[in-house]
Amino acid sequence: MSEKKRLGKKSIAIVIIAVIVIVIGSVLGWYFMMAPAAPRVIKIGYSAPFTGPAAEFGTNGWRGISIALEEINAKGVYIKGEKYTVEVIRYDDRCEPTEGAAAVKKLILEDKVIAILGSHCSSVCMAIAPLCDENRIPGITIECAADAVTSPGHEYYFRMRPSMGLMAPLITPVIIDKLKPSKIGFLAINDDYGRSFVESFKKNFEGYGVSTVVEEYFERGATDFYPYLTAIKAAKPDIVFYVGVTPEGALILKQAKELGLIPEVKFIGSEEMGEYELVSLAGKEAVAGTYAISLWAPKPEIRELASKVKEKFNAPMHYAIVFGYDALHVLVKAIEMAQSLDPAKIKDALKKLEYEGLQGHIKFESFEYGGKLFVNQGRWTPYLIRWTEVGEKELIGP
Amino acid sequence: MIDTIVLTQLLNGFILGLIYGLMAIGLTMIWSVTDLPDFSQGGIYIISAYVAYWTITLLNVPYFLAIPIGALAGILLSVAFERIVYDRLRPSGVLSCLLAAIALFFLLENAANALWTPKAKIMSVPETEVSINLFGIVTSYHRIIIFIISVLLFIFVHLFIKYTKIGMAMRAVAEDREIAALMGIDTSKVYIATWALGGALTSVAAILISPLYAVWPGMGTLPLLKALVVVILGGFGSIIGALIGGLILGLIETFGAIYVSAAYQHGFAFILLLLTLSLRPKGLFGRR
Amino acid sequence: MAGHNKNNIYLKKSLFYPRAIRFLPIIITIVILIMLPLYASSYIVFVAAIALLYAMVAAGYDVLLGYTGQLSFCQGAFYGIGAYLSAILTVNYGWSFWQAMPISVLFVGLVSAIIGYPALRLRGAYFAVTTFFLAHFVYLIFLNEVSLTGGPLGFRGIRPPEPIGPLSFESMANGYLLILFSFIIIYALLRKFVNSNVGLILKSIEQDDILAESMGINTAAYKLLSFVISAIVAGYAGTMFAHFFRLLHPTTFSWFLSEMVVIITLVGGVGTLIGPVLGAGIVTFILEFLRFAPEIRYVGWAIALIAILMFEPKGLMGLIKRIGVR
Amino acid sequence: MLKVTGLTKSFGKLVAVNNLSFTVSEGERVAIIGPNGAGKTTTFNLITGHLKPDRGVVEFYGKNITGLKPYKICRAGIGRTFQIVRSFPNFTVFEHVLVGAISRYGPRAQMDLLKNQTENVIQKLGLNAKKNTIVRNLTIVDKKRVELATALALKPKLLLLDELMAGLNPAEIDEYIELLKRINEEDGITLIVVEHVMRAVMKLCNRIIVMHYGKKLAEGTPMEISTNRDVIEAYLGEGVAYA
Repeated sequence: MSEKKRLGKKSIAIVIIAVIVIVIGSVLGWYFMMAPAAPRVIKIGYSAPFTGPAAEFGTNGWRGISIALEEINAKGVYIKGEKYTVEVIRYDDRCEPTEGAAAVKKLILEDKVIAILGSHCSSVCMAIAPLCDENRIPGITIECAADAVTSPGHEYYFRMRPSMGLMAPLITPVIIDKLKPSKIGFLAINDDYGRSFVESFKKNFEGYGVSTVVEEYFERGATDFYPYLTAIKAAKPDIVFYVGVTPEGALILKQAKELGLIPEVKFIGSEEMGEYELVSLAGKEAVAGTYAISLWAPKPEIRELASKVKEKFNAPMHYAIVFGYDALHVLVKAIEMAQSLDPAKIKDALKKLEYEGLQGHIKFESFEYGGKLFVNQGRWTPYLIRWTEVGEKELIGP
Repeated sequence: MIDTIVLTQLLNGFILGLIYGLMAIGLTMIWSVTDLPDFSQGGIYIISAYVAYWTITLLNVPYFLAIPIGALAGILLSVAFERIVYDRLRPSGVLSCLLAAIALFFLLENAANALWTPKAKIMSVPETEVSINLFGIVTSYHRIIIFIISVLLFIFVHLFIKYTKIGMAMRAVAEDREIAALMGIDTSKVYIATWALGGALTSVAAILISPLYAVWPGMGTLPLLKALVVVILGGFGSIIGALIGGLILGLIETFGAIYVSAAYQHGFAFILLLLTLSLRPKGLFGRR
Repeated sequence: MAGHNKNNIYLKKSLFYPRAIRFLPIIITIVILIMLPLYASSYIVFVAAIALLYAMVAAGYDVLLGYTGQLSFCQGAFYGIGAYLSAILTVNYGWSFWQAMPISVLFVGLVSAIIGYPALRLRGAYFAVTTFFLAHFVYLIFLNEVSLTGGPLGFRGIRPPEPIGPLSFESMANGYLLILFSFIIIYALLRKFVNSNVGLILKSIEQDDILAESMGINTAAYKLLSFVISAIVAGYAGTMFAHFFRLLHPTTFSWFLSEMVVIITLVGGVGTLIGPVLGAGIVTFILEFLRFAPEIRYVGWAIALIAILMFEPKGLMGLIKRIGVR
Repeated sequence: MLKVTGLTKSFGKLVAVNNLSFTVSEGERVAIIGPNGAGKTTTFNLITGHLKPDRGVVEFYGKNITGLKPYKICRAGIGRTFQIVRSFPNFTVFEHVLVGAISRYGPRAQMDLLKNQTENVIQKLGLNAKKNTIVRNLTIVDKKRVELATALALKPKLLLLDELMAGLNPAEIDEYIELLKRINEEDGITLIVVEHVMRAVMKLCNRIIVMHYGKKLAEGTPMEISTNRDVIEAYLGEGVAYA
């Protein structure tokens, strides 16, 4: 075998591999693009973290959406008299911006969805919002909290829940009125969610003359809170906002109880801590008597959804389920209002519609607040709840 | 008031150090005998915690019985990896073994996430969560159990390595694999024993710490990294080194988090590593 | 040349092999890639751009791992430093990209030299573990220095590179083409470097650094050189990423990225430079292909990786060589 | 040329080299002999910097090179081969020797200077036929030859050869002796050889140093050494030493 033939063979092998990779890539792309639109199906895209540290949000969001999907497809969606069924395509974005961008681009360009649901992590939402504008496809975030997602806003990107910056002014008067604190402290997760929570609440409480005495941040997935709780104990605040996901919240309460901080100091949890999961993780005694800002009040229709979730997924109620459920319903209502599959018309319908969601009264407005212009932002007042000894939610205000 | 906090933190740091030490012994044995910093132990740490969690919740087996069951799972997994993956890859060098270890860790972490959903599970062990006041220090009964079990394990492993036949064979292979083989030591049997020991220690560490913290797919990464630092700090292949190194890291992290900065809590391990490698690369008790 | 010799495998730089045939496959691939934005959707262009960035970092990394035999886990950190520094310089200090990029790349080179010098005295696995920690420490800095990097709130509003004459990089396609051309240039430079005498010295260090040292080669200096080179390439790719994606967040630069670069280099084939490039293509393709199964995407991927490691430790290029030689 | 004074190195309790002193002048062909474990290879490693001596000084052309990094000592002009052959397995013979040339003239040297340097070393050692063979596929003897060639490509002034002749048949030994003589006379390279093959030592070297348990037992011409009582006693064991 002379060298010439052997070298030729090797290069040809390389080019075969390279060409195969390129051909498969484009053929697949081509196939997706040309996929004949199945008769009368409304394709909706959903990008959420199904792996990585925030995987729990994606899983819960998907539960809410799939229950809503069943209800919608049972009735069917009627546009100009024709019955459509809805199909939701979901991709994992691992709570990381480049993955989210790739997922949404694939949904819009390959799967030809007419609207996007997602995502959950603010960093991913910030990557998705401009894509919705660029491709003129309406998108609704499930639960991103940071203000920056809708201010500066994007014409095609909507948010139902009040952003962190908006929650503080809405709930602070309720807390001042019901709990009358003079010194407050914060123990928050060190990410966009935690940082914007502390920043906005600190500003609002200063407005009412209540000073912040201690501010501690911990890493996502942290489990040892003794150092932070010891620092908080030394600062002696009246109430402490603890901000994170329920497992962290449960550990904080258990470890705070161990250090004797509870019941001496009133603990108010971020919206995560208004979920039954906190009770199941921390146990009734650790949770009893603590407060939480909750995104849903114990209303009858939510109990009905909770039972469906229990029966279908054997999982406790979680606000991401409520948001997923509301998001799909709001989107379908907009499609029915617009009576068309044209994304631009759906966007306009979304801007005009009002919807009585499980979370609260949903209306997308554009308004000025605290020097920031919000676009397509929902503005209902969150609820202050107190956990009873029996592990039930008791509505304190508004 | 202040000193009780310091005392509590001292105990917490001590307990944390023991956990790092436990895992570090397993790693230091595997690393010295087989020249492989076994990242897959991080995966075994996760799976054994889940096994213990499920045996407690589904089969409502008491916590103390769950420890050996979890440890058994760790041993089986550890030995399975050795026989199936590492044994085949050894001829193509440590590089491929190291990458296989990382891939296995990656696989176990994602498998746990896919199988048992990412939601963190708290291993509630009522009998041991009773908080007691030990001359001023507010601590839980469980931490005392961790203390007792880990010290017993340290002694057992120390004796096992020093006086049993397998233990000596392990040390011989750690010194020099070729010569040990020449002297008639069946290296593959020694590898299996080392991996079994490593797997067992990693699982016990995981199961002991789970009730204090939580069981979730991402729980393996940081303890694995910290244990690797402890192995280097304590000295390659030395049991006492792993224990002392673990305690040092545990205490530095706990006190560092309060007095220096909580955000960089996990960064201290890195600084400790840099100091060790520049001042005393062979570690406190290392020989090589 | 004494007569034809049976066990003569092949001459690397043989003289009588016609240049054209040897470069034909590479030219075809490049043409296909240049035409990509015309016939493919912006999803495929976006994924291809990210894959090219991975390929760039992996090729640079192969100089360190494949040619000098040093396993390091901090490429993600250098990629991140390049990205954040160039973003900070352009957004906060109003520099133009063409000023910020070289400075960021130099800074990354400097940082890698300062870290590399003490770290490279370590042997094999010790070095790997130290770089693993370094990457995590840099990630902590990205996450906690909120004033500098925007921390978890992310770093937004990064402008694409300023246009050169008529050529503006505003659109996705042009951004992709800029990445493609810089990849080609960097790959050519690396190929020239690897085939040079210095490349030969690096390969000698990879095979037996004690013999290399006793042959008068300052192994420490050359290891540092290859460490800095791989860092500089990663830093450059970071600056490209920052101005292509225009949003930075610490999670993008966690050790997951460093691990991915190592996996790509190995799947492609260590010590062949073209291997990691193909590896980047294959890995990105598999992960994008598995998108339809969100939960088990990475489980499937990890199993595939272990299978590759078990059956073809030399990676893709090992496979090709085996096909080629038989 | 090379002056070693009071060289001492112990590993824990074992004293491998004990207060060894000797000098080697330019052009000499010196052999170091002694039973296994006498500290011969350790002495080499101490000179080339692979081991740091506990005490003692190594001077090369008057310059103190004790404890310098191996690559600095090599650059000063001391090449070596190893007792257990070391090589770059994946290189071709040509590339293997080229590394020596590159290290000598620096990577930026002219390619053709490096090429013909490598060519004539390969020519001199008769490796031409195997120029493009991958070193991994060579026999041990050829590998040793490649290792020697690479050391020669460095154009050293002094060459330390550690049991080069081990495992060769008589014909190959004679061939090597001629080769080493030519290198010594034509290229003026001083040789220090550690050998067990007495035939080679006697034929090749003009001076012999005998080491025993790390100490210098005797030094002198081949004739003197072969009749030296202590040497015979050390070699053939006590009780047998009679003239």
